[in-house]
Amino acid sequence: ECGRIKVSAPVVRLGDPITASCIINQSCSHLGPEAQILWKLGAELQPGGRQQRLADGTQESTITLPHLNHSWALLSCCLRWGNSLQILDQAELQAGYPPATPHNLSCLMNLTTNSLICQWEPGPDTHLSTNFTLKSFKSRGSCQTKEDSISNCVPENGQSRCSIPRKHLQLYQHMSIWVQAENALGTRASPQLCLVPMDVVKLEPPKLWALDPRPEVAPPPPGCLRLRWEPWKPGLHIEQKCELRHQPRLGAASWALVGPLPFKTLQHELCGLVPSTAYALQMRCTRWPLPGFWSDWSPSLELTTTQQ
Amino acid sequence: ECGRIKVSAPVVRLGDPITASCIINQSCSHLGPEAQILWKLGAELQPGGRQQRLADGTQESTITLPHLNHSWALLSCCLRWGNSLQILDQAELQAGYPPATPHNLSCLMNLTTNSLICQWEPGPDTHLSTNFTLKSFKSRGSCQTKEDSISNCVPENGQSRCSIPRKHLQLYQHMSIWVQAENALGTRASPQLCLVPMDVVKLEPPKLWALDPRPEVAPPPPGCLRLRWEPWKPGLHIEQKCELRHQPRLGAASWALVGPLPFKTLQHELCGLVPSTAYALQMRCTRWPLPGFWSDWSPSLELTTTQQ
Amino acid sequence: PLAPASSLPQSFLLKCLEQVRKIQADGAALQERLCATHKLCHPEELMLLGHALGIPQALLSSCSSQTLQLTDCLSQLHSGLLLYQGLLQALAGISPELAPILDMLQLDVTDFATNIWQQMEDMGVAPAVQPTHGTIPTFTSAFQRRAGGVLVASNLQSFLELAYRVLRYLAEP
Repeated sequence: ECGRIKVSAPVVRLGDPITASCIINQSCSHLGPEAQILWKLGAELQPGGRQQRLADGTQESTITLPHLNHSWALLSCCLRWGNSLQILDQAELQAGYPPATPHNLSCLMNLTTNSLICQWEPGPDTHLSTNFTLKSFKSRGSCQTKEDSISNCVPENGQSRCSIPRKHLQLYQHMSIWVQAENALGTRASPQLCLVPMDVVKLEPPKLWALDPRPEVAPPPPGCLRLRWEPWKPGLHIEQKCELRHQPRLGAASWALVGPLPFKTLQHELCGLVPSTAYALQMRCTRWPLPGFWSDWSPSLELTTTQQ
Repeated sequence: ECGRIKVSAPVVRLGDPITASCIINQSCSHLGPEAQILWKLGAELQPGGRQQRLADGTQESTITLPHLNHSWALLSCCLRWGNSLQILDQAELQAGYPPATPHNLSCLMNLTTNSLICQWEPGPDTHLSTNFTLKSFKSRGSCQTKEDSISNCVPENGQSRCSIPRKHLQLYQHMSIWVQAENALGTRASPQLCLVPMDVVKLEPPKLWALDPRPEVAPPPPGCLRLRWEPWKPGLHIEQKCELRHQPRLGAASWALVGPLPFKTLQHELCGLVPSTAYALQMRCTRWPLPGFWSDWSPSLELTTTQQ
Repeated sequence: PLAPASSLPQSFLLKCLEQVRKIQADGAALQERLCATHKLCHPEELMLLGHALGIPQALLSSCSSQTLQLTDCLSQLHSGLLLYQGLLQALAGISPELAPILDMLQLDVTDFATNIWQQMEDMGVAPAVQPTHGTIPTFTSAFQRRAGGVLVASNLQSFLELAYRVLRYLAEP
């Protein structure tokens, strides 16, 4: 081997110093006794190499770059040979920051994909390849004791979210969850969440329909609307309460809220509205009385109140 | 075990007979001495079961269905028990046809995906799960001798095409290729193709552009058009000839053909056209003088001839 | 020299010219990536390392138009391609971005070598046993594989330049 670079550390904090040494051995043919070792960072020659001849006849040059300000750079160990500068070895230098502590970790149980979807804020760019892993274990009560470990959840290429599949979950047991960020300069873990998957379930909203008039039923009185809704299939086994909101389609009136509506009634007559006026109606539901998150509001249903 | 069905063959030709036997052993508790074994095909009771008591005290019933006309059916062996009919075992019967000989096998060398893409006609539906495999081996001359085998190409779910990747190919050597179809009732192989991958290359057409007028160059005479083309990058190393076709954009005149154009000239002046008329121009190329397939025609370039 | 064209089929020569152009394009792509990604753009900067690593070069002395010996030329062309096949193989693990280009280059060089060998067999001038690529240096670090890649690609381009000239000369009607 002609030349070999050794660096104090392949990755340093941005702006920190880095020291490298390059040893040229005699087998590097055509070498004059006083071959001068030169250093290049990227394409620029770097002064300040300290060269010495070692006992075994090899030449060693050492250089300290006071501040490595590039997140990636190539350090070359060169020799002047005739009127050319020969590259004998190259080292890839990396500089960046240890990971920040991931924060704002939140999780939702998604009954469509049957998985617990967690997301977090990764923190500022570290300029280094940083791996995030969602770690968790099954527990009891306030997650003080670890019962069964759950396999790590590795997000897809660089995403700040991960889905723990149903087969790793006990939906009605406590589990402790946190995110670990790791790069060459360190590891940081987010605060731990202690949750029960079903208690963070987020449902999909019901489907709203106009209630079809039926001969045997009197038409709705003026200023009233009749609507029905179809609950979201995957949430049928979950007791829920719902809320309805309405606003005139035209004008700037804000939403008026009606609820809670027991979700099993599946239909409702809304009165006290302005007659022969078009209204936009939306509904959302949440697991209740057991804990859960409100669904998003359903798409709008447009109905017009009966005339005076 | 209460009852066990055995069938003469799990898969038969559509319309062929099928024979099954069902053995009920004594351990099937609560059995009266003359327990009657009944057969059901799907939901329908099937008469004609011949029952006998075997030496070891077990009861056996045998039935022959003269024509199995369903490609898939469930045969159940049942026992009358009180006033219910108890199912003791079930067998899945399948009927269909042996594969037809795959035909119209053709292959193209695709330089974008760097693979040899072959397709074929699978023949009529056999009603049975039929696997198609593209088989090939490297050879010489007229593919009489097999030199190196090439791993089988299994099409993606049910497609009648398969791509042999570059790493399995020798682009300038003969190879023999055929398709094999196989199901429970037999195997058929298509006739063999003997080809050299590069000789079945199909190029992509060049990109057509108007030739930008340049001060130092006289404008095109009336009734003329100047165009240039950019050859398709992956085909740059291939000597080609090209053809140009044009037709007035309006009216029903058919395409007029100009060629062969040497593909390296990269530009052309077309004259003899109707002045101040909009024309649609298209170009295609093929490997030449070595064999290859014509590319598709390029998208149209619209140019208007200079005035009189 | 020998009337070259008579004993070599025109289609063989045209295929060879096509293959040389393809390998030149592959080689140029490798050189371009090595320069863009690893800032190793000039083989002249790596001569000393090349000597130390002992990267062999293939000769085409029997192919120069003054002293053209057709059989020896084909044989040297074939041996040279085997040498480059071996050198390219030794570069395996060069880097994830370069691996696809290196694989393609290797496949095309192997195809070209096979094409030449089969033509020699058809002409009855192929030796009984196919030669091997001889001693190949071992590259012990990622940098040596990249530097080796620059030197091998550069040598291969020179080799192909010579090959192209003689094939063109042979293909002249």
